[in-house]
Amino acid sequence: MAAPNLSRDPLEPLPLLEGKHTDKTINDSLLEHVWRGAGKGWWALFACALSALSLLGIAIVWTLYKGIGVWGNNIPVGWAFGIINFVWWIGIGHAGTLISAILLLFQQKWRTSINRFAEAMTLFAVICALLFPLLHTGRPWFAAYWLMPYPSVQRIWPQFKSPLTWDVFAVSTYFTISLLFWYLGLVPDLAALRDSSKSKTKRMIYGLFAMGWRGSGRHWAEYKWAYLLLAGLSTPLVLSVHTIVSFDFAVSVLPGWHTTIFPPYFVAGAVFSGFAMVLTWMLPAREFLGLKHVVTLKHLDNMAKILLVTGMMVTYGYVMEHFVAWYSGNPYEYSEFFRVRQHGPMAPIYWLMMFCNCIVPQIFWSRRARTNILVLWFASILINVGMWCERFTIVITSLHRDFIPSKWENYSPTWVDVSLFIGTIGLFSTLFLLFLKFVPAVAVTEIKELRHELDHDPTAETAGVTH
Amino acid sequence: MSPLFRPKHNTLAQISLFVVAAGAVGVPGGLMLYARTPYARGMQDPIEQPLQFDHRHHTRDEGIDCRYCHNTVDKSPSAGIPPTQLCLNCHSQVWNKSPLLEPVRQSFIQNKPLEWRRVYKVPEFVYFNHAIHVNKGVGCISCHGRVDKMAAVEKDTTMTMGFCLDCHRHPEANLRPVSEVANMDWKPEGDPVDSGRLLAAQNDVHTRTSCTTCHR
Amino acid sequence: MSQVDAHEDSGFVARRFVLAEFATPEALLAGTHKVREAGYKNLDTHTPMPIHGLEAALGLGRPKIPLIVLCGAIAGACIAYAMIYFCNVIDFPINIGNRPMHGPPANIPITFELAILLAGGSSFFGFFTLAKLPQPYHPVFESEDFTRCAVDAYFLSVELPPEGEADKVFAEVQTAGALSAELVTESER
Amino acid sequence: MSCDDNHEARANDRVRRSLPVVGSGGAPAGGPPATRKLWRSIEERSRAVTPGAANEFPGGAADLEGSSRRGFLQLLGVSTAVATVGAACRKPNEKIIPFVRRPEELTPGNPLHFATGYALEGYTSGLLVESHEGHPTKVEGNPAHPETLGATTTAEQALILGLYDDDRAKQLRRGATAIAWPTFLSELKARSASLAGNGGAGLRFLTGPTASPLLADLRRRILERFPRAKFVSYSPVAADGAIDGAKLAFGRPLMPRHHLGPAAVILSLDSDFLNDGPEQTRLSREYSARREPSRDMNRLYVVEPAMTVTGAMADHRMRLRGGDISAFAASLCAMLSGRGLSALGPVGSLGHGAGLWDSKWLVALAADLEKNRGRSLVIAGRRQPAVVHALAAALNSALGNVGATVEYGVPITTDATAGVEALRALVEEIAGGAVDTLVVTAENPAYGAPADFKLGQLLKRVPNVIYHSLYEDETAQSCNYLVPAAHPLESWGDGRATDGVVSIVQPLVAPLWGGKTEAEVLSAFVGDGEVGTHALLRKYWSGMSKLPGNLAGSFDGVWERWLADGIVPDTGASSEQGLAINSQALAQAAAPLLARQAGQAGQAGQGALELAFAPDPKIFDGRFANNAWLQELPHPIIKLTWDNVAMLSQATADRLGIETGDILEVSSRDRKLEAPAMIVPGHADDALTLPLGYGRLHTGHVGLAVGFNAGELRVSEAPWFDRGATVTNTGRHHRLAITQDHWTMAPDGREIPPPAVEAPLAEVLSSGSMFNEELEARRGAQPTIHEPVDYSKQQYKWGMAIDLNKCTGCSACVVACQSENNIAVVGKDNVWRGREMQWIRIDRYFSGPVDDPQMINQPLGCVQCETAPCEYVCPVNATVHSDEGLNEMVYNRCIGTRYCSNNCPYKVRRFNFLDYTGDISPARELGMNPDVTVRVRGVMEKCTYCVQRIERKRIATRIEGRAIADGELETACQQGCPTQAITFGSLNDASAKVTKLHADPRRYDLLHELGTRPRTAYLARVRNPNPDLVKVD
Repeated sequence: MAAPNLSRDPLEPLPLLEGKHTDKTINDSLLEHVWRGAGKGWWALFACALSALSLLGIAIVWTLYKGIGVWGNNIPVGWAFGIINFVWWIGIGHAGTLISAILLLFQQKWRTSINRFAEAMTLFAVICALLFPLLHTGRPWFAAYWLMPYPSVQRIWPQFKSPLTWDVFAVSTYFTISLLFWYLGLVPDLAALRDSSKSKTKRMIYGLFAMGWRGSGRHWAEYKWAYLLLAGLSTPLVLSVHTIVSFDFAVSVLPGWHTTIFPPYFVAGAVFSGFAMVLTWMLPAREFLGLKHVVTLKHLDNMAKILLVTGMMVTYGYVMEHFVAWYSGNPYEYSEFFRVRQHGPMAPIYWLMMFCNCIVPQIFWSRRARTNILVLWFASILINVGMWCERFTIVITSLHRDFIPSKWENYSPTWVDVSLFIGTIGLFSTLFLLFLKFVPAVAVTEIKELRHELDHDPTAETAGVTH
Repeated sequence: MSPLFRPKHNTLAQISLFVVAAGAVGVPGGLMLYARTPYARGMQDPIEQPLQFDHRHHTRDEGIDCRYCHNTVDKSPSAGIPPTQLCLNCHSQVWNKSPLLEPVRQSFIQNKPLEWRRVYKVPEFVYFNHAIHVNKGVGCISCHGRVDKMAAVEKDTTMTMGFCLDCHRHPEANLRPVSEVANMDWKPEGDPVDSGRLLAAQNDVHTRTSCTTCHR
Repeated sequence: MSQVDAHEDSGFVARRFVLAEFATPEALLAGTHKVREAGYKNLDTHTPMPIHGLEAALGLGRPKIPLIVLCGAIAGACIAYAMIYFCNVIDFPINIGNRPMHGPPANIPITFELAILLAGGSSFFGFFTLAKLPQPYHPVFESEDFTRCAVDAYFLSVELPPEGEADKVFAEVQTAGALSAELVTESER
Repeated sequence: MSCDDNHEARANDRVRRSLPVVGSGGAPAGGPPATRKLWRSIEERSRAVTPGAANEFPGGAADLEGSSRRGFLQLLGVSTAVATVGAACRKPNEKIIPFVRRPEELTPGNPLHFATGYALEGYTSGLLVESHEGHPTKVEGNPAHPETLGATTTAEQALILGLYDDDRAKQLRRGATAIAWPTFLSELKARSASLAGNGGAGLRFLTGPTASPLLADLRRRILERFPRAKFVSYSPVAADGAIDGAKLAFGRPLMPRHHLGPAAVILSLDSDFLNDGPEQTRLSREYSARREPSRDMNRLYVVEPAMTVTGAMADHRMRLRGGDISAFAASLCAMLSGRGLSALGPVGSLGHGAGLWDSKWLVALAADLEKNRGRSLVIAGRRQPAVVHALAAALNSALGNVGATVEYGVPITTDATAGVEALRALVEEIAGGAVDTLVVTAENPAYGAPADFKLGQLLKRVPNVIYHSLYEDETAQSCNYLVPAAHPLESWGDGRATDGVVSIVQPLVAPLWGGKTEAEVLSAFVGDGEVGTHALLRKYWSGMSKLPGNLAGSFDGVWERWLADGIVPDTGASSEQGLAINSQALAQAAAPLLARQAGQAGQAGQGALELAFAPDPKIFDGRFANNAWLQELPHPIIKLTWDNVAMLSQATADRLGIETGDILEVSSRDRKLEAPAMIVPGHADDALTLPLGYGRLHTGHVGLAVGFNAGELRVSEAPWFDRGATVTNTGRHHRLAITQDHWTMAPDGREIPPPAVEAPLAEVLSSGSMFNEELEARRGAQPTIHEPVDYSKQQYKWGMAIDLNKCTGCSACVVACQSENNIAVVGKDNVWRGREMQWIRIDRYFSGPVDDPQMINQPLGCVQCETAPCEYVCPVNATVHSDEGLNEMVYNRCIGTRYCSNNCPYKVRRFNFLDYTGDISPARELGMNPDVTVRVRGVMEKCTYCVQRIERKRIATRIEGRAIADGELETACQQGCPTQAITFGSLNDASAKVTKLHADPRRYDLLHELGTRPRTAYLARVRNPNPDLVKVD
């Protein structure tokens, strides 16, 4: 895998697009994996994903049937795996929006090869996340609609000062916008699929979703703006969503939660974990779907750099938390950060988090590491683990030791907790595999556009490198 | 090879879009409206009792005060369903041969209670107290309607939390002299709200809307 | 043309387009300019990707989407804040742990989110409304070649006036550098 | 109308079951129907019973009542449709069932109160029971009763759950065949006829200790008919030592009664008088009454092997193995006679055992006692042998305390003693085959009797064993007749308190499962089996030559007054005057006993352990083993639920390599037992405390196989303390459901303001002291950006004050709250996970060295913060503030995000993680408080200052057009508290007690630094150390 970049002079900038292409070649090469029948590998993965998904089903049914008590939660640990997974998945989702929206605004050309992929990931991650806020309530059947401000016969409304109410709006908005954004970007490609389908039924189906797109110049004129504005809106949205998620904690009085640094630190963490997750999926996809010419080492290199940067932001967050805990002179805070987290029953998780999130990214100072597929892949997985541990530390470690020692309890998860976590990974994988099967993993139209720009603007390459 | 779709599909597409949109708005809206219909609230639906008891006859024709039978209404949370014994206070004298009253006599002789069918029910987490309302001059009619005009009693008010709140926020219109609570024909002189204000002062009415007033 | 006559009986007037294919986006751009200068209205292009400068070539005005989105954003913010204010201050004020009934800072998140939601929504739905999509059928789909429009073909379509002569248009697009051109006619059902 | 059903059946929404009729049970046709009497308030009692007042119950009222009681049958004998919550069901498809004849005193929807009594260990305390439409729902103490003074113990509070226990024995049986009561009676008639032949030579009665005049009378009549029959009283936890001790000291069996009112210095020799024994409720009140920080605050010295509630309250506590306490007492005598207490005579020269304790401590104690002659008290515990009680008696009389802080009277129990020795004779008779018919009314003797008696097997040898019991327990397994007992709340009866005052026990409800009273069983032997207890009782009392209180009027009038008041006036026992210690005799008798003790003490040298058996503070001797409230109640010291453990000291544990949770194999006198260990601060070294009452093999499903049966190691010659045991660590581990794992206030060494504050008296009294300054900083307003809501305009501003100086941690409040608020029981596994439900948590903290620490309790329910952190995080307005500043919890609105609990700094919110109330028996549902919603799964709950009581009282007073007076409204915890540590009232009432306490210099707010403005204030605990013992370092 490392072969190509060894043969190349390391100082020469990596290309955005490998080889010479025409619209046709791009079109066919990128749609190829859709037309190619599902291979053994795909089916194998799909089988695993489905079994994990069924585990999710069982866990959910059991939870609804018996009650939240089948989880490990207790008093004081009122929130546990449910909220950890929620925050973790939401965070993962953010990379997608960031790549497709923010990089678009900054006109980062290298974005185009990976944005479709990332947006899809956002969508699926948010779906996984959405499960938990509802499931973790004691009475989901009421939570489902009492959280909505509708005129009820009881004349009572939601309580708008609660971060959970903010969450409802933030997360649902986030999901809706991501969906619209993703679909809008997909429409021209669906048309392409329609037009290059061999069988009539496929053309029908894709045609249905393409909604009669005919690449009209009048449409493109509005389309470009609609897409750009959605991107422009998603950017503050993605920042606000994780800010609001962080409010769930920051707004409380709990030592370890009650911190002003949370919003930026959560967003950085989100991007960090999100990029890691993109890499975790992109690397194999790139291998097996023959996308190497569009998702080049340059892209991997850039993403590794982003991991390094966000990783250090997160580290800074940790440092500040501890500094403030010490500097504020608040005995509860101090104890939380310097005694409970480091020496308490949950300390191993804390140290694992520190290793994965602060130490691991440092390898990306080396370009060799940045362009070595295996290193990248393992690092990305470690970072996902690390970020999960971060949420564990924030949620559970803070809760299980708070103000009054007489009500300190330990926490241990049950099989349902674990199944729910594995299950959501199954759900995510299932959706992702289906996505890879039925729509192009790369934005065909935009690649065509990119190709033309590259052909006519030799500086574009270097422009692509710098950011 | 002809195009995938024909012109008719355009209209089809538009119609289906409209249906989806209409559904998205209509279904929740419809449910909210339904919840407010008398049907959903079980109103306007006279409930047949096992025994042909006619409130019209007893209250209007005979002029019996509600509190003669529902005699714990002013001292207990519950208004009280009269024991069979009470029926027989009169009916051992009057109509003591009437076949209509056979169930009552049987009940007393066999010591088996009459099983009435419930008309009003508040959920088990709602603690309504008749005594305080009656003692502060809220008339029976305010919640139970013109029982003296019902052959078979029917639910007259929605009994939603909103219904309770309205009165607890602005009780004036439903207040009357304590002596008149059972009076079905009482009408305030002049504007009900103005006279209500006076009565509120007289009866020392302090309605509360704190949750624990009703939920404990 | 017999087809067309048949339609005329039923009072249905079929729209007719001349669909000219160009080799490259640049050719299309130039061609479009030419044909438009020749005084043809109702031009449209069909390309697999957006091409810089086509708006000008087609003589389109400023796009309307931005304005729509702005309205959506403002509406969202107003609705959100008004809703919160109504619920917690006017309709059912409750003492929530001594917090003020109207706490502006607490209202920011929802106000912001709803603004985004409506703005995004109006951008998405606004576009489809303006583009009159979904529109599964359009006369240009009658062309065999048009199946390449989303892949790698660059078309210019010229709608003919009811009595317009197709041949003149063919000549025009030829001179404008089209590779090929064909006449497509709307079918009734 | 809606409410008839709500109020009658809210708690039992699902099903309604028929309640049998009071009085109808066993009352023959024509026999006088049972009439109960409502409890009357004090002022009402003071009214003389005039013919006018008698009209309250007009002529023939009895008949009407008798029949109306039957009304309950109809009222409740109906199943209603399942009440789906809210408007889910469009039309309520339900029946409303009125009375046929409504009882006079009953207003559907309003509760009634009846005075009754409950006998434990033979002594009857006065209770006041609340009843809703014929089902009792709540037990309170009878304020008019001299022993309870309106308060209760945990066991009394838990009676309600015991009454509705679906596991109770329900079927009268011979062997395995069910028989009817009349059948039983006729069989018994035949048998007793044959027994009467030889004067009942083979007839024996094994009863529990009792002071019931009726039972005494029945015994008299039985012995008349069967002159050669014998009665034996036995209780596994009998306090014989006191009576035998008095015998040693004064030459005849006498029973001490203690008075802490005048006591300035109290020495407890292994006596847990604040949480054990028939005097505990009164003594707790008297003790706490003198804990006000002032010059005449009392001082408590405790010498005991394991930390107890009393030890936790001590100003000076010495841990000493149970067997060494006699030596300590003797040395104290020596020390005092050395200081010129000549009255002790030769007793003063018995002292030895020095070296076992810090002599400085002993000196200081002696000095303190000597300084307070006539104002001090030495009190010995039930586990201590006669000699210790004798020495205590000697000390008290020498110190001139007799008559002041302690008085001695003739034992009021029918049998003076009820311990091992009494039982031994019977056991030998049975072994000798001399017993043909054995009637057992004692509490499960096969389980409770010493292991070496093997009573279980022996009973099988007796041809006829008639066992009268609440449960199918261990004893029931080896008896051929089982007579299900009527629960105390189902029974007519009488009994006497320690001061002899008689209470008439009246039933709250007819036996749910046809249980019979002890009197009914005994009366069968004199042919009165059909009469019924009520008739027997009336017959007995009306037959008395001179009615107590020599009242005017008919017996009916007098009787009704007794029932109404809950006590029979002028029945108090007189105390012996002019008692003198026979010092010579005592010294002679004591010497050998002390020597034996010392001999045993010698063995301890070889690392042998002392086993100390103890009645369990929760389930006592095991009779409450099937009571889930008590099983789940955290142990007052070790906070353990659903288990018992072998307690030992840190040092001993280290020496033996044991950690908490390890399963030990304890062997003693070649008997073996496996028990989980727990290290308990302040436990005596080289000793093992084994709580009794657990490890039940036959009882209801709740108590079955919970913990281990310490009784297996308990032998007749050493029923309480036994030396020479050895333990080995099996290496296996037992999961203990402990609700508070940490000992100190800062387990991780954090420097925080201590949650529970205490200080020595001196500091409290000096105004400028550091202590007072610290407290000053922990109350009053905190800076805030929000203008605090002004509650002063409201009619009421509810607030609470909890005096840590009075709280003994007895946990009566916890159970009272559980009963009042329908709090669910969650079971061991859920407690282990940290999901216990009790709304009140009694936080227990140790301070000082682990081997000899001090302990402090802090009851903590919701403190009703004015700026509640829980409220602003709830997304659905399910927890909000009331206009009077209550932190309301609206169960039916809650969706269960648990955010409120996360954000509650006090962690006093409880969550229904599972459907805890789904599987409760229909019978249990009858005992639910209909004024409180039964919470469903997935809902948060917490203390609301008993808002249901507030609202009821508010409505009642508003109808009367007046305000709620201070003290008129009590929360359940406050009402149950024996020491009145909890005060509740309106802070807008300047004259209210709670307002004064909020202004007390000892007042502080928990977590004040968070600015939550809690409505519950705490008053710092004050210790009163002996200046001579205060370490100067």
